Amino acid sequence: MTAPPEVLPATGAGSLAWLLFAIPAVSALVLFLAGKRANAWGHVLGVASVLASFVLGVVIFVQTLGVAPDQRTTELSLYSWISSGTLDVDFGLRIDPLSLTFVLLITGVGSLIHIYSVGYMAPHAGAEPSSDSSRRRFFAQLNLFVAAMLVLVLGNNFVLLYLGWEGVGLASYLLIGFYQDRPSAATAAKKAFLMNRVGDVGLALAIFVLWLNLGTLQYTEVFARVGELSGGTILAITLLLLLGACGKSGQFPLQSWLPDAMEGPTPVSALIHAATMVTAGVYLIARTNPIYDLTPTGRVVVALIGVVTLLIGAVIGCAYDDIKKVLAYSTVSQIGYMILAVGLGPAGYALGIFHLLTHGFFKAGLFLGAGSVMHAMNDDVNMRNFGGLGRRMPITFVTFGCGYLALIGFPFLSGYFSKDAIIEAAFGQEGWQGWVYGLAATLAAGLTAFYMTRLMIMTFFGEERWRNLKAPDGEDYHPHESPPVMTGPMIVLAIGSVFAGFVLSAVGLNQWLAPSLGELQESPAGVLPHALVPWLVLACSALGVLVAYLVVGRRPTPVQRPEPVSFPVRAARRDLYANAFNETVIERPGIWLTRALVFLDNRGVDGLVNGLAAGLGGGSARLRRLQTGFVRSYALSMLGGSVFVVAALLAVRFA
Amino acid sequence: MNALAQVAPLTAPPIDYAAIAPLLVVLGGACVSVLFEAFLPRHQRWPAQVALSVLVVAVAGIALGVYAGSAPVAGIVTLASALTVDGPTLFLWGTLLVLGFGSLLLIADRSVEPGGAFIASAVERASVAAAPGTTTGPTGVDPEHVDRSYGAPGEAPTMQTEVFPFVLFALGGMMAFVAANDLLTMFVALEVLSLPLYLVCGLARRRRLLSQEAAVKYFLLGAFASAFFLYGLALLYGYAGSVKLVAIATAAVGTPKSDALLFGGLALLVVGLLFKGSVGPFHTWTPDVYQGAPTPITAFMAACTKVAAFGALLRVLHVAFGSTHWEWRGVMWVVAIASMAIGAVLGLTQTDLKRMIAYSSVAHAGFLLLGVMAITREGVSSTLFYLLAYGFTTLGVFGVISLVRTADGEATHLSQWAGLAKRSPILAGVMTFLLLGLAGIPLTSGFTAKFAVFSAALGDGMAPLVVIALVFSAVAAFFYLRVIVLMYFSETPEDGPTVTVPGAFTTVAVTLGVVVTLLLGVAPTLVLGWAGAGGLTG
Amino acid sequence: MNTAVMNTAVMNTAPDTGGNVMLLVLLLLPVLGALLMYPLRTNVPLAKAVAMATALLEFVLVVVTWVGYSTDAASSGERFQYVFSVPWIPAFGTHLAFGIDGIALVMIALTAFLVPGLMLFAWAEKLPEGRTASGYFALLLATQATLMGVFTATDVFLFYVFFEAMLIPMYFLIGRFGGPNRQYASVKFFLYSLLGGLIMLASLIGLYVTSADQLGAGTFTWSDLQSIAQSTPTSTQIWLFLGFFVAFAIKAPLVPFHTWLPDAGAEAPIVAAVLLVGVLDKVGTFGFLRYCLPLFPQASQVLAPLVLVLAVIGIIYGALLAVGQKDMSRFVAYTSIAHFGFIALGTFAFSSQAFAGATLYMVNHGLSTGMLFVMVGLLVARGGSRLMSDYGGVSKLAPLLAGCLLLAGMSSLALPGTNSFVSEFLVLVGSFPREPVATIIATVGIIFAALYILWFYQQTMQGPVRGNAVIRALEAGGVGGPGAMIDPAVAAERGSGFPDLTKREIGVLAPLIVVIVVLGFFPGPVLDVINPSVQSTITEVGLPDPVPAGGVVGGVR
Amino acid sequence: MSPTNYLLLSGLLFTVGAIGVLVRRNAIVVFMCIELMLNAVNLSLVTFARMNGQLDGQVMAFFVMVVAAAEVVVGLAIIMSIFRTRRSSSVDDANLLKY
Repeated sequence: MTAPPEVLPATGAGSLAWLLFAIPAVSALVLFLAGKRANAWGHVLGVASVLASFVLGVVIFVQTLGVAPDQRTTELSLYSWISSGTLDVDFGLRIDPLSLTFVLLITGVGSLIHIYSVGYMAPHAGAEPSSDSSRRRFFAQLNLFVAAMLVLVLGNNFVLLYLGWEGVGLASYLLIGFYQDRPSAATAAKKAFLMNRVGDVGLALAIFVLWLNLGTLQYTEVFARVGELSGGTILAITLLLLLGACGKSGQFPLQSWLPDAMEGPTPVSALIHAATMVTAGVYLIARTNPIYDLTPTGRVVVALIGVVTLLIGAVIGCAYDDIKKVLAYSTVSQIGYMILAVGLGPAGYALGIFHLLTHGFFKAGLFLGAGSVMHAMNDDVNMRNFGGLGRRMPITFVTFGCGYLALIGFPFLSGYFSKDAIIEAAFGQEGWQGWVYGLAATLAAGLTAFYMTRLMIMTFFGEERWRNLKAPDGEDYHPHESPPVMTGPMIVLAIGSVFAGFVLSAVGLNQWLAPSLGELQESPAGVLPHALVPWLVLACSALGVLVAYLVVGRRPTPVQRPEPVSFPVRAARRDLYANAFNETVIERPGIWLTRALVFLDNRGVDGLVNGLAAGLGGGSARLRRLQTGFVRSYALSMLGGSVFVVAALLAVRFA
Repeated sequence: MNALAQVAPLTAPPIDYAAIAPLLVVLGGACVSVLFEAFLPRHQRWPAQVALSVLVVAVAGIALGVYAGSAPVAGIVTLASALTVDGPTLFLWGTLLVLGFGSLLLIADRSVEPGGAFIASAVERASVAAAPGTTTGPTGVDPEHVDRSYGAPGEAPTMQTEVFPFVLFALGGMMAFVAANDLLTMFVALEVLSLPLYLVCGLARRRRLLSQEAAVKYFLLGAFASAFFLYGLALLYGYAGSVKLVAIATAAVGTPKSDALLFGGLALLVVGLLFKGSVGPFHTWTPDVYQGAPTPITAFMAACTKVAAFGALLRVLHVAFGSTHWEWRGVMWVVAIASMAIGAVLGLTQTDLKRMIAYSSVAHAGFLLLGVMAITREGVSSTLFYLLAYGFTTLGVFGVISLVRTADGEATHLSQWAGLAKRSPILAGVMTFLLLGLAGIPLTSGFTAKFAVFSAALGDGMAPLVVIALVFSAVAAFFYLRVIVLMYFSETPEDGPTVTVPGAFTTVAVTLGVVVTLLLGVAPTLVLGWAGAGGLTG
Repeated sequence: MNTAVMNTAVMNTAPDTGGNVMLLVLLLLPVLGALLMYPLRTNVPLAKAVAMATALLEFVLVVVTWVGYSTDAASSGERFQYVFSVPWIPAFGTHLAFGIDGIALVMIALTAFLVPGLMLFAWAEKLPEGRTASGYFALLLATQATLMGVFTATDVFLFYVFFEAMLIPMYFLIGRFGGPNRQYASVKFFLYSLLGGLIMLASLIGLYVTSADQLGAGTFTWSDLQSIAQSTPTSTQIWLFLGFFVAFAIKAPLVPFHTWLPDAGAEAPIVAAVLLVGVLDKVGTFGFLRYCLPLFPQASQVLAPLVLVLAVIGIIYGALLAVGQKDMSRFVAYTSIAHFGFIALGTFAFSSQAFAGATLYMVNHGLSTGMLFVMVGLLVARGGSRLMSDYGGVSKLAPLLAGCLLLAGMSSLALPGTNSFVSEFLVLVGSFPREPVATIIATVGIIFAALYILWFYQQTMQGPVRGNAVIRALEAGGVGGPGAMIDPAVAAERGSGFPDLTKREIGVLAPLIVVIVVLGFFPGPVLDVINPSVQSTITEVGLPDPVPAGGVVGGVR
Repeated sequence: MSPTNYLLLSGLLFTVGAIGVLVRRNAIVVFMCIELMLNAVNLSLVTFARMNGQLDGQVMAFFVMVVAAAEVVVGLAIIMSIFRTRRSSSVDDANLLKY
């Protein structure tokens, strides 16, 4: 690999990079603090702040493009954050192609989703806009998320990464639980936070190991010296980092929070749980590529996690009727692809980021489309109640369709470029790895085509099943197209879904990212020739579409979920028993343990204390009966004492 | 003639009058007090006795102060080597005089209990009950009793004033006790201090039965204990051929006689002293007598008797048995632990305040033993300091107890103290402070004293005992805390006791107790200096 | 007798000439304020005003002290600043000696910062029958005074005196102003702490005797005792250490000495609970750092595994028990037990980061737990019940309150960006080099921290409006209907059954929130003060910092 | 006869007195038993004086007698006073103060 690029101090617009996250952060603060007064204009500020960040990001991007590739990595040290002994954690930013890519994705897609949310979160008809503070609250939390996410990608050391990492976790928690009075939302939020914390432990421990061995946590210094470490240590670090990535990105075995996170408002699902936050794990591994480069074993584990996850996501996605959950499992699966890609090492880092970007477009578009559908359908998410909506909401239909095609890898749409590249690289591996990675990825591509086609058919085609049904809130369904403030962003994202793949590969994303990720190494011809792979994937996807059409499209969809069903479907409907596993192995014993400990503490530890006191008291109550009031018994005790003293003294003397 | 000439001329032993002046003043005052009792008209006795007592104590105090200013550090032995006047003696005398003064104030106060807390006998009580304040003796009552009753017509009833000579004699006995240089003097002093105490215990105006019972118990057990003391004396005499403390110490180093005499004698002697100091398991009289005796007398006993008993114990163990402490220390460990355990544990469930303080006194006796057992200068000085600190705190506590009353007399049952803080915040505050002092919380004398004693003990290699003592301190703290909880955190009962406005005497005594408790906690340097000035002379 | 010469002559290494009286003023000012409460007991508004003025003045003085504290001097080896010393009891070798290092400075700053806010909180509190606010405020000021003393004393004897003395005002605060079970809780608190203190007294005396052996005369001056620490035999050190340790472990508290805390924390009035858990218990961990480690360095190292085991158990055990609690105050108390585990871990990991982290943790825990207790208090003031199940869906009724509660919770679970993260990170990163296993377990503890905080938040704040207390309060309509136990002041101000925060309550919370967030991003000023003193402690322990500037390249130990 | 025998007798008398205190109920008899103990001591003192070839012990015995006489005076007074109230001289009847 090439020598790490020289790190220069940030200049020009780069020195204002702190504004990137400061603007949304201040906006969030204002929205939180201003209270009811800001109800009327809160959303405007929220959108404006993210747009401002986006503009600044573009300016910095353009400035960076203007310099030579080896001078594109800059740092901006703001102040010393945590300093003690030899530990000195800088509050410093690293502006390089990788972070700038993320900045643009976050603020770009973020801006669109903010705009969309203005419509989506608008107070219900009849409500006084200034009295409903939920939209203001929403924008405050969304701004907080953007700020935290930007800190995550811009930080120049692991601790700042951790700050952003947990910061987005908080924002995610708040937004998943946005509908606070829904118990399921609260539970989902809590679950997300907890499973993320499991990952955070990994990240934290990785930081500790790095600190112990290298005495620094700055990316530049760590990457420069990581080669001095022993192989075992490096493997430990990579696995711990991977644990962190699994938590944040919903990878096996920590994937089960992500579908539940769909309890949040749909723009949140689009921004946080599809486009940006959940890809932080990919970012983490890509960012620490100098470490992963040193440990093939670590990379194999990463890739295997990706493979397992992408299969799990694809399989479960086939079974759900909830439109957002299908998309959520699709996200799990697609991130599995990215993790697989970065697990391939130098042959895949850039591909992972590439897929991350295209996925950001089409998955955000899909979620916004789903949100538009829900908006039209009284917030219902059950696809069995939909049907034939394509005619009712044409813009949504078209934009959603673009995203759909991009996702299943329709030729020359963005997914085609990014996903196929990953599958190609996977087949490019040697030996069993090539077969396992490649075949799994191909199989999942087919499954993806199946479930997405199923989703399209159930939602936009076929009979209008909703006509004979009541919505969950008791009203009739009145599907309608969404307002322009919502369709606008959807159109933009649809355009992105269509063209992003082509454009990004044409302009040379790989070269752009090279200063951060190293040169992309073309994978050698592995177990399958490169030329063969696209055809194989295409065939597999087409098969998926066909099966979906045969299974779902050619016969009416029952409104009631069919029961009983075969074991694979049952298993998929129950998330392949991931939740059941968590419940049986962790939750129930945990509750039992807690109760047992409470009992132990009250009766055992405290019981000992109280028992000692009670024992003293009881002993006292008994012993005082010896004070009988009879003078002769007193004399006896005195005599006894005297005999003891005499006997003891003589015994001591003569013994 | 010739024969007469051959008899050596009698040379009276030299007496250092200046040194023993305080003792002489007190004993002389006691004699004068008896004369007052015999010859003064009834209604003049109270003021005269009070004035005399205060005067005696004051003069004795001045004499002590004057002598202490120029006393040789090494101490002197005088009166045919019957008495030793050394640093500890002077300190103990001072302590006894001041505590005695405080107790006399409590005894003399007539405002709390109309007519004072003392009366001579049950029959008189009956006559009072039959005709309070009548001008002439009612029919059917022996005229003699009427004559000895309560003062002139129309006057407030006067109190029984025999108590003053008794207390003065007891005080004199105590002073001789702590200064005694031989066991015989010690025995005589023991009786001089004990006999008046037995009597005054039975003089309570109210709850006569309890009071008399206390007197009987105290007397019988006290006499029993002095028999032990005396037998110990005899054995030691047999061992050493002398009852002088120094002679015993010398004999213990090298004598052909059987050590059985030495240790048997030591054991019995110590038992007699431990009894007086209410050390467990020889404490059995303490709760009953503390409860039954009139409260001012209890205060006197608790404060002064403890000083005297431990002063004597200190002298015996250090001077006569200092060289054999390896033999007796183990046994004393057991006794100390037993005493602390009995006091702390049994105190937990007491329901009568005076009884509770009695058990507290037993526990404190255990703590004091730690200091006594340390055969070092710190051992002596810390014990002396502890005695002073404890005496004042206890004096204050009993002073407060005497103020909380129902129509039936003192309200000593704990339940009657519930919610006292609401009705009388100052009194509750004073009591709380004193109780915290007994518990040994810092910034009270109790803490300084405990610290001194325990550091002396630890310095002499008794670390485990110190830890045990501290644990029992914590246990004992519970019952002090119980009183505080009752006073502050509980609701007042309907028919709760009232708090009497204390008369000047009681006020002074309680204030003395509080101020000394505070001062010795905050700035004990001066007193520590006195306590450490000069060791025991033997 | 005037010729008395004590054979225990006094060591004269401590300056006996007085010195800077600032700390003395800090100590005496609250005492004065507390005493003033007595004559003002009939004029409650004036008494409150005077108490508040005293607390504010104290805060200003502490700020002045902070400004005057020189980190340069501390870095160059000046162990204490603002030194004041006069002999107290020469016979015992004690001095009235005061002085602060960075660690003590941040603790007194925390105390002075919290007290005015707590007074504001207690301003309109409904007190039990027959109790007056002047007594309440007097006890608060008295507690503050003893805390000032305990942190600034540089004479071990004097420290002990304050250590015990601080029990008394707290005892009365709990016993007189506490909840239904206050008698039991206060007595338990007092006796438990007293027992610990007395065991420490044994060690204290032992230390004195040891110093007399080594120096020829007993002393309690901290620096003298520290100077002989390395030459004291390890076996002696162990015994002495254990005495101190038991006292501090009870105070801190570490499992298994913790059971008094849930009772005391739950039954104490909120302000007392904040002071108790937020500051007073820190005396235990402060004691570890100031007394156990420097005075018994070898023993500390020998026994560190024992403490670490207790610390780690505490982290997990406290967290799991917190999850199982039904009473909100007990819940907060158990979370504190878990946090104290972190502090103990950092303290016995012997690295500058861990020490600094532990110290900062003491401050941060005071702030975050203090705020959590205040939030519980605000809930109880509205609902009149401490049971978690009596509340539900409060965020719907009082979003501001819910938000503050969440922030307090986030600070408690050490979310980055809040104050606690910095300290928890420092503790863990500093402990890892020497104690990897304990650190890993402790790090797992952060999952549990999230669990109990979010569980609590979900129970009380999220979901539909429910719970007996909330429903009853709503039905009562805020005007004190039958059975309503709502703080009348709260109800009157808003007229709603379950009102959101009032202006006064915002006034209580705002400073806490600001400090919690600001210290999350800018801990520098506090760390700058702490670091030099931590370095001194490292030197006194005599172990090198485990991670040199370049790290320990080569792999995990 | 060996002086040791006197000492043994003295010890015996002392023990008899002590046991008497324990077993007898009448206050006067209890008191007499205590006097017996004192006189046992006197016997010891005199014997030791003889053994040591001194007079001191015999002088001490006189001291003890005087003290004992004083004790009798006080003791009888107390016992009389409680007898007058209670009309009983049994020590077991005085049993109000206990526990």
